[in-house]
Amino acid sequence: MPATLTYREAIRQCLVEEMDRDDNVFLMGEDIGRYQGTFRVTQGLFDKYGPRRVIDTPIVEPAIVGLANGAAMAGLRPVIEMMTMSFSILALDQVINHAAKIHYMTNGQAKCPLVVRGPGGAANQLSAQHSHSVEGWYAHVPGLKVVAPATPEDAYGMLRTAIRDDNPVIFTENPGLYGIKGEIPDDNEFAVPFGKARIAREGSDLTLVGYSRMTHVCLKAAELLAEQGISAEVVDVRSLLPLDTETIFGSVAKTHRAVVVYEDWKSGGFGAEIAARIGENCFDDLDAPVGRVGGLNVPMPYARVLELECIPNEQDVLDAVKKLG
Amino acid sequence: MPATLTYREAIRQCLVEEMDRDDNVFLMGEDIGRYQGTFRVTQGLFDKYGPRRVIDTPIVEPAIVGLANGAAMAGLRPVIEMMTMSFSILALDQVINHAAKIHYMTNGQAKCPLVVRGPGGAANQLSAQHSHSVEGWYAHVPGLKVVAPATPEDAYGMLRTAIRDDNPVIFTENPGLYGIKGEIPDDNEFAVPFGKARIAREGSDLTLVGYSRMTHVCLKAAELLAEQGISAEVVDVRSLLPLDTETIFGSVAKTHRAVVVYEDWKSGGFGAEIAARIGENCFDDLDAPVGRVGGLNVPMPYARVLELECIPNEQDVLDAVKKLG
Amino acid sequence: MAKPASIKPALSPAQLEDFYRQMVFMRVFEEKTNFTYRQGKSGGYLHVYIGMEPLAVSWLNAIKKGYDYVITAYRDHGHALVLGSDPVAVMAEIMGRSGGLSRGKGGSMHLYDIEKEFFGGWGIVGGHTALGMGLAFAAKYRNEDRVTLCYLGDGASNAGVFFESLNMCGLFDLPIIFIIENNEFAMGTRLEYHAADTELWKRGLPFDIKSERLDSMDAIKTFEDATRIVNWVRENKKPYLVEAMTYRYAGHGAADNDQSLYRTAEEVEKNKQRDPIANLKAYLLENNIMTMEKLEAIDVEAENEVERIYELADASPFPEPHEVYDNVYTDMNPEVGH
Amino acid sequence: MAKPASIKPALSPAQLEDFYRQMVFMRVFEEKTNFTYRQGKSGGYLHVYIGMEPLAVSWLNAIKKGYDYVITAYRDHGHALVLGSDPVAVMAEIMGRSGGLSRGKGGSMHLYDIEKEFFGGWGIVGGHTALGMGLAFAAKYRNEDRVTLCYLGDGASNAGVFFESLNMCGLFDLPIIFIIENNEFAMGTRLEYHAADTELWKRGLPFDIKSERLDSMDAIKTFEDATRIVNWVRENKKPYLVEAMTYRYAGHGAADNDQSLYRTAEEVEKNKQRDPIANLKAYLLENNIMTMEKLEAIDVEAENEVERIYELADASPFPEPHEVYDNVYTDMNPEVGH
Ligand SMILES: Cc1ncc(C[n+]2csc(CCOP(=O)(O)OP(=O)(O)O)c2C)c(N)n1
Ligand SMILES: Cc1ncc(C[n+]2csc(CCOP(=O)(O)OP(=O)(O)O)c2C)c(N)n1
Ligand SMILES: [Mg+2]
Ligand SMILES: [Mg+2]
Repeated sequence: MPATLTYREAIRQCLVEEMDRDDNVFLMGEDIGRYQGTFRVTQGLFDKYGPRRVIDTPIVEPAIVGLANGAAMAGLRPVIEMMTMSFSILALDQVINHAAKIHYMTNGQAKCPLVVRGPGGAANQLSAQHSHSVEGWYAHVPGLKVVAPATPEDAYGMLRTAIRDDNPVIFTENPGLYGIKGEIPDDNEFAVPFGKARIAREGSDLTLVGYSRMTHVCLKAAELLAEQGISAEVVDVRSLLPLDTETIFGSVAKTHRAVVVYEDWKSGGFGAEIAARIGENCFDDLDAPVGRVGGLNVPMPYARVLELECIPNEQDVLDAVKKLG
Repeated sequence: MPATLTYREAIRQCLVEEMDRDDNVFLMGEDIGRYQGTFRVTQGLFDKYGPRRVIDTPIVEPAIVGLANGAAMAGLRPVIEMMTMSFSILALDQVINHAAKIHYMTNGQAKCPLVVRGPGGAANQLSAQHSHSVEGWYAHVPGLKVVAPATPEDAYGMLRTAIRDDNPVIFTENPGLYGIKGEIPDDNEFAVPFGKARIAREGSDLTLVGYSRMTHVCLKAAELLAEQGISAEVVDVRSLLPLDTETIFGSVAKTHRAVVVYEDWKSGGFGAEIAARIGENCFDDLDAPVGRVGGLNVPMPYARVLELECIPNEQDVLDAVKKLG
Repeated sequence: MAKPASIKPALSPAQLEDFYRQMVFMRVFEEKTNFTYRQGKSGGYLHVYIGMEPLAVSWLNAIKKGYDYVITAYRDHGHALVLGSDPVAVMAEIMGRSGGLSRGKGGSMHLYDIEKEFFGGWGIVGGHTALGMGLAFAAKYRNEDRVTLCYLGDGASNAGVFFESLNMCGLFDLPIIFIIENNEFAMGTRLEYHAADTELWKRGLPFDIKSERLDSMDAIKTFEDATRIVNWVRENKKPYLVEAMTYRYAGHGAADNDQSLYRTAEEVEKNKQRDPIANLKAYLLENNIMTMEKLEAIDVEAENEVERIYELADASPFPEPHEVYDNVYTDMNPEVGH
Repeated sequence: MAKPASIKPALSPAQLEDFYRQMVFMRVFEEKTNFTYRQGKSGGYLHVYIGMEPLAVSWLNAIKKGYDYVITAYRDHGHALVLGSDPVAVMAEIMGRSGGLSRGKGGSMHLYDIEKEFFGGWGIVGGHTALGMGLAFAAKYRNEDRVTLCYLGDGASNAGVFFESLNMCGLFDLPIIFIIENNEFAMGTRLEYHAADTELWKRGLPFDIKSERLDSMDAIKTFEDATRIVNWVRENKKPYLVEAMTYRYAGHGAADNDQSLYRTAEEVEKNKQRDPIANLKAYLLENNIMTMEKLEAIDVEAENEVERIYELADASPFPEPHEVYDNVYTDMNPEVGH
């Protein structure tokens, strides 16, 4: 029977099932064990698996990912929790300049089946140093796969794909998603393939393209648009690298209008890549320029009133839609 | 009298003039002093200024940039050499999560007048870990300024602007540019402002948009196009953040066609942002989709024959132009 | 033979009273910040220094305030208060108000008062230690005799950039004191689960840096140690590493509400016997330096003062939305809009 | 009383001859790689181990080859050769040919022979030390008694990630030996300009890691040390830190052609007296283990062998352009095209 779980629980359930299935899978990160994880994703797992497989570390992101890279080359399947993805910036050299290149530089002799997961984006007043969206940087790097599920079902099914993948996978969550609920199939082989976008809502007048928490913002915007008699289709990208341009382009071919929505700083975020590809490939289909909604181009301020200015919401999407004319 | 200098010498001359002008300016980096710099940019400066102002460091990019951040907050004007920009990835946390946010988090109480300069992009068979173009990541970060001059004159004039700027500036050079020659005005106050693109060649049929070494690839392509009777305008972006969209859009308004050229991995590179903005703002002007030419989406291979496949050249630009129809 | 003043400074009764006042004020102030958090009047991450007060009061009264440089991580309220920041501006910053030190841009973790040479207030564990090195570098570069105090946590003392900085500070002879606040925890991870050797003072050993472990629950002794070390560094223009033994009474931050995951109530109770404020109070009474009456008057005064501060801070308006763009750059605006 | 074999292994005459052969072969081979560079037949960065041969020969003959894990930085030709990689494939890789270990994708700095448990070959100074830790972690996780050897330079021993790794290796009791190859230079920067304390063995002190400094120019002694330490680590399942005193006779890399910027010719000459090959040769002669004739025959054999290898490598075709996309992923292609 399918169960209704939160996004957090869905991730945990997949971790449990994959750890039960394969002893090579282990978890490592800061405060994930005895402390149960800052966002409680790994709650109970230290008790269940002990310190061999659920490993608390010092606060040393570069060495944590480095260790995982080495362990992965030697055949293990590390799943690393970044307390927040902002801290993964310290480990970028290990992710980009090591993990992503191991298979290539060895010409296939070695593999790096690594998963780096954790919350990306703003939570609640965590200020400038703790609120980064970094998925766009990772999605720029050949050799990595990058996913950003929006629902418990996708989190559950894509984490399985990630753990079984022989390549390094960046798995971005979002603090605002952990509590949302959804149905999970009762199937411990259920896996959502990478590189397939999801039509989260069908529509005919315009396409909203989002991922992670912004998918929900798009869905809310679509509801509001429906009240105005505008039928918006929402494409949940889910997988940034590989990117399912077929589904995106297909939707735009139908609707002739697109707005790309992402929480990351607008300028230079991965939404730019998506918009550029739509512009390039759907030139004749488009009745209006490809709109973009991104986070404000400022470091994240602390005061809630300022923070809320920065994070895109459904009104910002409506404004962008209006601008298309 | 204007002098003819190499790109390398132009940078060095500006460093000398600014160090002579302001004792707060100092240089720091790996092998920049006694060893004269890996690419010899700082040749002679250790002898001239001594170890107080030309400082050899251990190989610790995070601490080097961190030191510079602190020194900058305390009123000095550090100019940091990254032996290659690939190594700046180790220091990204210090650049992005510290330097770029100091002014904001203090609400203007502190400044961070820092310059990080060095060669970005591929040199000659340096392989996967040493050939990164990282300017796109930096140009994504509010609080930074990011420039990528293509000529000795611009290198000379923009470095001056960078050193005198009260904000952190990323100054990307390119190994392939150091040897090119050009005229430098005889004026130790000559400064090229940020946020102004340069029309490197006028044309009427299409706009090629490039920066750094790719400007020269665009210019070569423009010559070949001229032979085919196509008049290409070449916009040398020079400054990625701030970005002079006015000049770019103005050119596209005139030519109705654009191809953006950059050496960085194509997918998710800063060229995507430029293309997205052209698409959004020049929708009615465009007679064809905005083309893009970027580096191949693979880690940089060692063998020269493979490496050359990866780096965009004038033929790749011609192919992209042809594809516009 | 009497020890020279530079080695064992006598704290006058007035100074002792002042130390007591500063510590009590700090504690009451920080309890109030926790209150604001519970009320939803502040948010994000908020970390108090409760139990660790001598590290701010004793050390920062041993330096030349407003001349020597000070930098720390996110557990930074105490430093701002002792260095003389307007406490209303500190509280307002924590509450995200326009009257805050950074008009609400920084919050609890990012307090700065650059005029007072207080350089924050940083959220990336370990990252600011390199900045501290940079401050010390600037002082040396300009041939000033400023000393830099750089605080960091036991957890932060594992960070690579800290070791890189120790090496550079040793190599360049930078006048800096690194104070590792060993409060026994990095969030929910005990010392012995994050450090291969729990004697953290040893981290100076590979770099030829004078290093020692100090008890830091006794405000008077800490002041003496601090004075000695600050003087040494000012004179010798070299780095120094201190492992300051202390304890964190509160949770890691205001949001850490299940401390039973990493320590027992008994452990906390046991450590409360070392409470630096109770300690100093007992000393002042035993040595007839202050009366209970006077001490209690100070406690009450602190309560009233903090209440007044809180109210003034709470009356400060939120920043205006358009301010979000201010001070991204010194001289230009970022790209505007979503 | 005779020392037990595990402490002082006797090297048989045959083994000694073999050591000599391996060191000479390595040197001639690497001189040839420098030749390929000068000829424009290889490019990029190319770093030889000339003068440092015992670090590869003695240590790698002290481990269980093909079982124990080995990882190093970019100065990696010697390791591949001793671990048994096909020397033609090594040479071909350095020359960017399809017959190379990685079909020309890696080059001199990035040699790998994973079947032989040789894990490279890395270009980011210090970065691979964490990978080495991960290899040791995997061995421990699977309860194997493999030992990991992780080499790094004196310059790399300043890198933050190395200290982070030392701490974790100590904390988790990982069976790894870090060998700091102290060849006195990090590129053009002398030891004393990059390390606050030039006794690099001390870097293990903060982490309760057994640490020692060893002369590493004597192949026999190095083999004894290596055997002792490898055995200790295999038995005790704990990390070990070695500072191996050596010297770099060649430039930093093939492109480093102005060594006068950082050392004198006299210094190099002086250090050549310590040449490990000459050393071993003298020992073999003095002790009548081998004749000059035999030794010279080995030298000639090495020259011929390397020539043959070079020619075979040079006959290997360049990779096909389309191969550029191969092995970015295990299971899919990257986005294709410019
Ligand atoms: C690089 C980085 N990783 C993780 C965190 C999350 N984090 C914040 S504080 C903290 C614990 C730090 O402990 P310690 O250094 O002992 O300081 P204390 O809180 O005890 O003062 C952690 C893990 C962070 N802020 N930065
Ligand atoms: C992070 C990083 N910074 C800088 C470099 C450039 N670089 C390559 S080798 C080297 C010197 C390393 O010296 P050492 O660790 O002593 O090794 P050795 O070359 O002596 O074997 C430098 C600075 C690099 N590869 N990686
Ligand atoms: Mg602590
Ligand atoms: Mg060296």
